[in-house]
Amino acid sequence: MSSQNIINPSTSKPTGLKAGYNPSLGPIQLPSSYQSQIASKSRNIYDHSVFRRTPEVNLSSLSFLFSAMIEQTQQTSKGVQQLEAKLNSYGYGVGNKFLELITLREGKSAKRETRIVEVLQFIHSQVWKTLFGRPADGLEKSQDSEDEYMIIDNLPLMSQFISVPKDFNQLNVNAFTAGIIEGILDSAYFQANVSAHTMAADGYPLRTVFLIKFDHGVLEREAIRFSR
Amino acid sequence: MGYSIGIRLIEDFLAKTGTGRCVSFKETAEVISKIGFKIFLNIIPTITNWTSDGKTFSLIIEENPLAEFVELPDDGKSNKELWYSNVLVGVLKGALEMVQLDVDVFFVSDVLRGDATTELRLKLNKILKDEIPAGED
Amino acid sequence: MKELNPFILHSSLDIVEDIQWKTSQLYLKTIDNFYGYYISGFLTSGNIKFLLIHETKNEESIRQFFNDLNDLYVKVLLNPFYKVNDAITSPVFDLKVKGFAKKYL
Amino acid sequence: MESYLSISNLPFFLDRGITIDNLVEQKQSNVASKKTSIDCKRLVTCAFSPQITVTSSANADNLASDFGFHSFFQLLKPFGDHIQHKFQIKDSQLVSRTADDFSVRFTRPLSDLLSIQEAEIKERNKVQLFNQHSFELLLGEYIQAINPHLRNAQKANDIRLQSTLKSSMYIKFFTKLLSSSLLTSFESLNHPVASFIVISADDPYDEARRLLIEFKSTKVPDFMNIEDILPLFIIVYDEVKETDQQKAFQLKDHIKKQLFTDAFTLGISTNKEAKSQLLSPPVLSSIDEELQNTHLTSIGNPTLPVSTITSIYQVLKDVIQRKLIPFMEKKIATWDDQVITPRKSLTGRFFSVSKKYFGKNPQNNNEQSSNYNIERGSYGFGAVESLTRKLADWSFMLRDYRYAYTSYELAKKDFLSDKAWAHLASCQEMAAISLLMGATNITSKIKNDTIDPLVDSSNYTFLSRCGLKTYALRSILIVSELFCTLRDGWTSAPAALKWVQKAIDDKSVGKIGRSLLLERMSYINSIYMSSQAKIILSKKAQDNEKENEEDKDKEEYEPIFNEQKIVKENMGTIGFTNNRKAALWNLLAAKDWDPVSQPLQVQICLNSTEDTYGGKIFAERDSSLYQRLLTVSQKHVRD
Amino acid sequence: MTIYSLYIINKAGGLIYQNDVNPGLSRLTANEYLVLAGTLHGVFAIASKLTPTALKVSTPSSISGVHNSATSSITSSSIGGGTNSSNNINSNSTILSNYSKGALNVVSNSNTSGLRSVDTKFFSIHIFQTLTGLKFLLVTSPNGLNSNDGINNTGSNVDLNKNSEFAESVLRRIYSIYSDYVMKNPFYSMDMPIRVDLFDQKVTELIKTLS
Repeated sequence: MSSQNIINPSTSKPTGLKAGYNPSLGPIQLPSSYQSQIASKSRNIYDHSVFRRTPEVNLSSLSFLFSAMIEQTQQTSKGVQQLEAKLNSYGYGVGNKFLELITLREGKSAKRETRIVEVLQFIHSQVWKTLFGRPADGLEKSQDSEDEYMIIDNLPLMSQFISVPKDFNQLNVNAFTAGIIEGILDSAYFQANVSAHTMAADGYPLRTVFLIKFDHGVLEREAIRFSR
Repeated sequence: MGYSIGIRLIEDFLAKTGTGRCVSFKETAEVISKIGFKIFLNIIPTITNWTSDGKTFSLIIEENPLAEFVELPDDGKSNKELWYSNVLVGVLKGALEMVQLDVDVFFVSDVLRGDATTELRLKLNKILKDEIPAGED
Repeated sequence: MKELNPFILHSSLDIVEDIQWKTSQLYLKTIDNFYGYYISGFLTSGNIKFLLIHETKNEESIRQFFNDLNDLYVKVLLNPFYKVNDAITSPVFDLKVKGFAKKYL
Repeated sequence: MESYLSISNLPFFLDRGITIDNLVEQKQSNVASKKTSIDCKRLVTCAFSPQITVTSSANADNLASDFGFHSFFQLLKPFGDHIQHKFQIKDSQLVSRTADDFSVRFTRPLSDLLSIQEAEIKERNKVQLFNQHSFELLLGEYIQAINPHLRNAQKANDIRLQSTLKSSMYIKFFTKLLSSSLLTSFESLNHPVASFIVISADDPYDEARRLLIEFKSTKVPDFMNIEDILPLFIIVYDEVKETDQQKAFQLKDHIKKQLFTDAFTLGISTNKEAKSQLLSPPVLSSIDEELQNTHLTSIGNPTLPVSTITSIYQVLKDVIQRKLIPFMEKKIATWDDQVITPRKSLTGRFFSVSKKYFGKNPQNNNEQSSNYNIERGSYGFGAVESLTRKLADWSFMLRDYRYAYTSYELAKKDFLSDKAWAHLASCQEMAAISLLMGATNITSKIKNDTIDPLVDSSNYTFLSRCGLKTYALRSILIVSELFCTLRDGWTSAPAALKWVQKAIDDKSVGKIGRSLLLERMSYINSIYMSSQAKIILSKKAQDNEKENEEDKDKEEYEPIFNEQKIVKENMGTIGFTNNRKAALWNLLAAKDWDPVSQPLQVQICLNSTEDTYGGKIFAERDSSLYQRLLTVSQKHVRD
Repeated sequence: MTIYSLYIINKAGGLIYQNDVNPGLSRLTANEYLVLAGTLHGVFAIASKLTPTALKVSTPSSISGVHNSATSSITSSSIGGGTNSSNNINSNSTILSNYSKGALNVVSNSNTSGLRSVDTKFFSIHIFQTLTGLKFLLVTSPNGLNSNDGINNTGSNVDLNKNSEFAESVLRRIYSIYSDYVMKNPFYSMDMPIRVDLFDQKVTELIKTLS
């Protein structure tokens, strides 16, 4: 692509003009030759349908990938806390995007969540079903504090093969999933911090509680917007 | 990262499929494509481009689930330097090494870069005979 | 007037962020106007705003435009090289959007 | 002298190095305050305060000229703006209330006022509150005067001073809009309530008598009644002269006995050594007066001895509390008996209905059924309609807004059936203003069902039926500011915006005025937030300040932080503010100011959008309007 | 047959796992276990050399790039599918089982010429070796006998075969558990001793279901 040949009258910069939106230039009318060049590209991601149900991923592949991710993250982390924070941040980006994908796939019945309880139910059911093939096992409100809720999973899919050694004090690798939840909540404007805690129950040694702590502002908004 | 996955993944593969040792590298190719890729990625790459000595072949990956919706950044470098699905290289290398096959694995083309196909090449260097566990012959 | 467009649209975000709590629809229809121009809005579940400034009202066409745009946007999101809130610089995306505009608007 | 009204005198203080700390807005960071609107509301109170004409004898004027004033009127003028005292005022139900301050508007002698506008009056109602050209000239000079200070504040990054100076421009504009002493038939707010006759202790009794007779025989238009103006003597004496006070007292007694008119003595010290204080220029002088003062008769630094200033305020307090307020209360009570009570009675109602009914009958003689003189466009001073209006106006001046409102509503009906358009428009305007003045919160029902129709109709009538552009402008801008003062910005700001927008669209202001209105749009948007949101934001701002202070002591630590996290600080208040709208209007204002002659104004408008546009790529790219205006203004700002 | 103990030996001969799943055996010191593992590993290697040369199938030189072939003898020990312990390959199991009927030999125990079992009067050891060189060892009651019979009876060949087949199927399932709970655990380092709670649990559960 010889972008040097193109002279653009509206900018003082003669070089560096590329097709595609450039936020520091704003919308520019490109010569049609550009358009045909782009159009002629054989493959582009925008022609794929997002509705095409990709075959389910093999759990083993997922587990190995997840395991490798944890292993590598652990090597670059200073402690359990940092490891969890990093796993959380990996999930976070997934959550940001996943929310949009789920909503899009709902098609005509797509909607946005505006209330705290509704967004939690959405995560508990739709999100869990899409990610893990079944709804979560519980959704509870904290008795102690106004801003805390809990989503409970008796056997988290991602961590079902993982035993955390005793010296990894309190680590729960579902921090990744917590990150996904946090990513969903934040981008839906339900600012929160989400953490994963192991709380074994009879027959469920890996039972995990996802503790969701909402930003104070979210509660304030709920009170102002929906009190009447 | 791929390598460390590979050396672990092979155990899963063997334990779950009960696959035995291959008679030939051709058979190995078949197992990789029709069982390995099928199980783990649910695709069956085409085996092609065998060299005459039977030690090198290519896997053509039609629909790469790893690269679905991936668009390489238009930064002038990625198109030349990045093999997006390079994790596969490590996995294959690690896994094969565990069954005593020293193999070079590398991408030669990728549709992400605008190539017509995504082609992964495997070249057998040698069989690590010394490492074949005793009691296997 | 044209030079004001981005600023007018930007100011309409104040309106979007108010009415978004009053409906759970993604398509917000015409939400604002400015000296004879209308501003229509669409809000994804992740609170990405699509805003369109236009002269004539055409609710249905704009709905279709936004729906197609949302589909396209999710494809952008699915690209691992793209992070939420990054500028979308893909030429193909740009071209597609222009195509939708031609088709619907 | 620095009352809150003095905000439009900022350059006067700054030029003389007088500290203005108590005028600078003490706003919390980032949370817009309504202070300027509250200032505007106070200005409305002052501007619609009783007008007092000041006539003075030659001797009295001589005394004033000792201090550099051309007349005693000029000396008194600044004192009327703001008189602090606990004034007792009775409302229509005879319930006594306390007001913390009171204002009166001193004007030239009645005969002067009348002759000045005689020519205009002849054109029957086609009188405007101001001349567009003069207004722009005055505003231009004001900006000129504050510019150096604005530039300094900008350089020193003194945000508070800068925003105070900037908002003083609109206050100046608003003040001048209200500061007219024009006498018209369709409103009696500017009809004098009292007349001060200022004489010197040296003056003989005959001089006092002559001045009173002269006043009483002033030829006034038939919509005015000289009997409704309370004459009062002010006898000034020189405290330095030992016998003067005695003379003043004697004269006072004489006047009381012979002329049955109240008189007050006022001691003035001509002692040049006495500690003196600078008088700030009067706030509510009309545009023409102010231009005259600055260009023709500049007084420079008017000072008075501190003791004299105290004496003047003391006399004014006495006059207002003991004479002016009771006089008005009594008149109101009388008019109430004369016109309101009968109309409210059963027969009164029947009368008004029948009047309406028959009044429309073309066979009836118009003059008999209506008091309205179509030719002159006025009612006689004794007409029921005139009295009702006057009663409403005076109640308004005494801050009995509820009573004022019902009276305006009553008068409105008559004006409508008489097609007395200017009267109607003015009456509707004042009805709306009365409602807003008396409220801290207004339900949307009252707004939609009562205030909006009043203002809509008044605005339409002023513009389309009467051609009174300036009145229309004044009324909607007052209404707009009063909306801004209401407690919940969320419900009231849209109305305020609507009317400023209308003022811009009507094109009834000049170039500077227009820019100022655009800035005002920005301001209103900045206070366009729900009251709950405001509480949250204010608290957050306080916490932040505290935190900032605490942070200084804290050591830096490396937090475990997800750098992708989308952090939204405004979850509670999201959608409840209109800061981006505010920024847009500031941008429009920046675009509207002339970059060549007013580059500083352009810059400051842009600066105030920085919180919103700073760091936004779309705003900061080279080709954007924002960036271009920034570049242009920088080129033209000279140090 | 009672299963007493499970050992896992890595390809270098190091004992990486030892679990007495059922009581009955005397306990050794930690060091003795290591020596036992090392010794068995060595004996296994040497014993494989004892395989009569006549039975060895030489590598056909005509096929290039081919290593030691699996002999036909191992087909008898093959057990098809092998997907019973986990649900994770279910979606592919049809294809796989079809495939395994094909040309490829489906085996998992690469132990063709080494020791398959060691028998004493009081216990037996069953050895399963993976293609990657791991050895899974099961110590059980003696072949054909209940351990507490106290009667020295070597039993019939049928019993013996049955027991080995059973032991191998158990070992294969343990291999599968290993591949899930050890290999997919990021906190496990390759070739190191296995200290993994879930692996312990799953092995114990498996053994429990068998007894």
